[in-house]
Amino acid sequence: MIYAKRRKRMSTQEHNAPIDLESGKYVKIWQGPQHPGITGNMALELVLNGDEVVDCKTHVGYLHRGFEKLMERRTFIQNFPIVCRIAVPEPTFNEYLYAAAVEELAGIESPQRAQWLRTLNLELMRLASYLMWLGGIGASFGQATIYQWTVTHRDYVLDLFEEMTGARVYHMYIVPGGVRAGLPEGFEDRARAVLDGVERLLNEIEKVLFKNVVFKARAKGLGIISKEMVDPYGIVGPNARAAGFTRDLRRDEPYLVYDQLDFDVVTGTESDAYARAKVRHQEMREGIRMMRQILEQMPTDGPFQAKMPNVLHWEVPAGETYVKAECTRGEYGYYLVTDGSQYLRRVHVRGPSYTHAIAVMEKLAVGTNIADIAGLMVSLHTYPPEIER
Amino acid sequence: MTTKDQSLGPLANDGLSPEERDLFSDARPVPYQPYPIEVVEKFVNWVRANSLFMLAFGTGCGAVELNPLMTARYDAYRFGFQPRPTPRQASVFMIGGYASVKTLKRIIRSYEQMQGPKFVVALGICPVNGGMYWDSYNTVNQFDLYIPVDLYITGCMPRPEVLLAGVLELKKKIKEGRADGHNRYIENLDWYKANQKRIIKNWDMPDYSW
Amino acid sequence: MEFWAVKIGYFLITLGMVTVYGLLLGAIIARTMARVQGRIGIPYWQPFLDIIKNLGKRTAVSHGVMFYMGPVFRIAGGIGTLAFVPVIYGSEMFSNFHFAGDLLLAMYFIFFGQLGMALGAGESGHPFSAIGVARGLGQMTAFELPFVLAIIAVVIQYDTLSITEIVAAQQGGVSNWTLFTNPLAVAAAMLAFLGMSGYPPFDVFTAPNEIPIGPPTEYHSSFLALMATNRAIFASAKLILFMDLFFGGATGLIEMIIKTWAIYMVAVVVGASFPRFRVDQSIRFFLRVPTLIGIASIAFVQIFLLG
Amino acid sequence: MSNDPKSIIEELSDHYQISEIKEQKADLLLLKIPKEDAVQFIRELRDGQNYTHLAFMTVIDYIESGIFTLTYMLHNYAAHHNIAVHVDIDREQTEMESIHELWVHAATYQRELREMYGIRFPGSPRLDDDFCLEGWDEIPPMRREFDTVSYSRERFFDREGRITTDPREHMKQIMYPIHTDND
Repeated sequence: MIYAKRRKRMSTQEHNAPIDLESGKYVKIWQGPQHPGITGNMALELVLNGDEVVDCKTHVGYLHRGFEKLMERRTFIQNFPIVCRIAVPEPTFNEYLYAAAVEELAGIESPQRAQWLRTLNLELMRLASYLMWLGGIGASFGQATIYQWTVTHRDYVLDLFEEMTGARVYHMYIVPGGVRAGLPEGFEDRARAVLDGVERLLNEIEKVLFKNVVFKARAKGLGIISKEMVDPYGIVGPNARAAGFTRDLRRDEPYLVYDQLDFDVVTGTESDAYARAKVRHQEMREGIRMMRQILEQMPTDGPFQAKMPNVLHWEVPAGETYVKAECTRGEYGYYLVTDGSQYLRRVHVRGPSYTHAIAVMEKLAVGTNIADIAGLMVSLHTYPPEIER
Repeated sequence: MTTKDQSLGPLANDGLSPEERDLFSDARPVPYQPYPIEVVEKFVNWVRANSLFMLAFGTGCGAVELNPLMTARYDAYRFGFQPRPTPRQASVFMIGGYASVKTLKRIIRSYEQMQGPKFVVALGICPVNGGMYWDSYNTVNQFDLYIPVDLYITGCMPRPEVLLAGVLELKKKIKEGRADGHNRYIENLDWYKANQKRIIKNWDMPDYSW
Repeated sequence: MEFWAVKIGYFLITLGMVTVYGLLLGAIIARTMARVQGRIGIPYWQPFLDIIKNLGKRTAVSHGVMFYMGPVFRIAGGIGTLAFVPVIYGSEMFSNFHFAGDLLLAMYFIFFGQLGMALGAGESGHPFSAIGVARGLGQMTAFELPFVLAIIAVVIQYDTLSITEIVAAQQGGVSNWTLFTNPLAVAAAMLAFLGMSGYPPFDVFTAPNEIPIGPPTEYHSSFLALMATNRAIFASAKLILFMDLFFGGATGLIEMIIKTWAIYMVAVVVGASFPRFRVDQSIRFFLRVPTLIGIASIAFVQIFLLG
Repeated sequence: MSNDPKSIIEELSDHYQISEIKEQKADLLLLKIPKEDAVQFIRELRDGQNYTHLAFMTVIDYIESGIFTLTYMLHNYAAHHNIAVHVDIDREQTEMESIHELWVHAATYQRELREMYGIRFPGSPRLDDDFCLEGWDEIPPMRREFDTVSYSRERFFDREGRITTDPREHMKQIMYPIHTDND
């Protein structure tokens, strides 16, 4: 306790004084872009005083492909296969949001069965992404076993994707107007088996990771997001929920069929890395519960694609809209502007990592031990590709 | 650092300011000479093929399938393929997909810091011809103009099975002594450097990062 | 003269055997870890191939003389530790250069290698190396304390500084092992062993997710091969020392292999199921419970065994 | 104070010159505000009307009328309602008041817009640092007059053998080969 207090006092002192790199008191190190402890391809420029980080600057743009530019010069249907490439670990949310935005502007209604299939697809994606994240948080605190277990189980979820869509990572499943295909025979049973397996894994992780003294000692009290920070920094999703806000777009502004599903919004109180991990861990259970309901209630026949205009001459009327969905990191949104031609006027992809990985990370890193930077970074759950697109 | 081959003269290090120039070596890298006895060289090549230390650089999407490759389902450890966190100790450079111009600079630095003999594997279709991003203003279309690629594993995404097949193919190439990208790079250093400098506008690093 | 020549010959045989055994042990451990993670893991001969490959790689970078000396110091520490620890009790061939005070020398060599490595790695100029060295030395000083306390307890208990005599005193049945005669000292020493072995939760000095690999960040090719060899020798030497001091030594090769493997498994099982401590946390850990146990073991020896 | 977005806008119309109000859907309202009042208006929405979340800010390039339209997407967590505030600025005189004091992450968006469109936000932190690009010496790439295809061809060279077809022509060839006017 005393130690923690003293450290706090020291860090405020350092923060007020200007950092003079020439004085020899500080060390500047770079974490990334080629560094195993960084999520994806980005860099942190850290200034250290001993073991303590006194200044942090993020550098992004290593993955910049100019998506928004490329989408402006592709027709509406040509855009559909490339949107999923924006965020690698969670392509489905991009597909859904793009499809939903185009449908809204073009006035197309996707059939009921397609909505159920989309929900299933999104929830499976959430599960896969969270599994990878759990592995990441384990590995960043030195628990490689958790990483191996979760990534393996993620593979079983990817198998379900392969059955459902034909691809492991980039599914290109949710097209404007519906989905590309129905479910293969016997899919429900195999899906249930995988979900049971993941649930068993979650129980084990509860024992091995969350009840582990070392993990508690490391993650508790690390990177606390205060309640006052949430709005000025635009913090959304599990990071905000861990701070005690019950904000979940699936419940607040239900899209697809979420209003017909029974689930709880998980919140935490401590708002540190441990609480954020716990919230996500609990959300995986909620997701599994949701998917079981979907598998039960889903209509098994009926059309899964709406009648579409000839996509080669598809002109979407002028207009603009913003659609959003709750992805694993929070509010993911697509802002589309059309001008009545066959091409988009403007698209903007709003990724939650945009603020989590830059403004929030730069704030939280100050005063943290250098050993905790990787854990802090992972606990915020950031994907660089959606920052720079 | 001593240099043996001085025929082409030391590197210019134009991008550095004069006071920085003293801090960096201007020596040219030397190509790898095989062992004089053929059997020894063959044996060493066999060993090299069976002990691949991988430096993974998640430059793009492809890196996401490296995780399954190293876990229980595919377990590339069985083939002597192990991740290594620092360029100095690695012998295989796995480039995970497309590279933006900014990343290419880091790729070059990481690659040059690796100690030879070293091999480069590029994942995905984007390093081959630009793939989905062929018309993007910020991604490189042909990788082999900038660094010597020994093996392309194409696909978007390349599945872990393909990656595994790629690893085995690389092993075959190394065993046969055909994976000579390292020497190609050094012998044609000026050509590669000219290509690199043409697209990297703010070249503020030494010409060869030792 | 001839006596020494024979001794050195015997030692070289021991050294070769221990190196091979250490490398194999490393592969076995890696495979065990892989099993916990649901994998098959590396082939048994992988460590040998890695060393040959690293020897076959080229070196084009230098950071000064001290940089070269780091791995040399390291391997000197490993070989030095082994040289004064009797591997098999009662065997002339495998008892090395034992003498009356060899325990002190062996302990000195345990820390010698790490200090040399710290000097070499510090010379490389890489900030991650420097951070790793600072962490490594900090943690080493911390786990040294319970370890030394446990050794003092053992020395008082057997009233000798010779490892051979300590082993001799433990002969004649399982109940004579230090493990059962002085369990507190063994507990303190085994906790220190967790810190020494470099597995989680005490592997923060090489934590790949934070400081890519810590002190050896800049080491490559033959330096790396030398260090991998040393890791095998040093790990075996440490295990043999622990076996001699606390687990009754070994009278045959098979016994030695089983015992050292079992001791190593303690570190591996803990390592496979724990995340890692930060360095300040691990230092505080070692200075609390294990140190207290170490002090208690000395008191235990004084009061119950001698008093 | 009412929570109904329409009455909020009516209330604010007394003080601000709000135009082009359009209700896109139940939870999204689009409106336009003159450049001078924009930051004050956004501040009013944030502090007075509980629109505390800045989802994003971006720019639409209307090259034919010579304007950039800035979009600020604000969100009200209590009412679950979004307001998109449009602000027109001149394409040549690209300068806009910064809102980094209202939201910290706005500074990052402004950095991006400075780099991608060349819009300046005086006072915004780290504004001139590189964001995504490094050593960029052309016109800002997201502007519509920037041609990414020819730039890519010039700089990065297409690999030989790569075939690019216009999808419409290509599909015509495949699907209606009879109707092609070749003969």
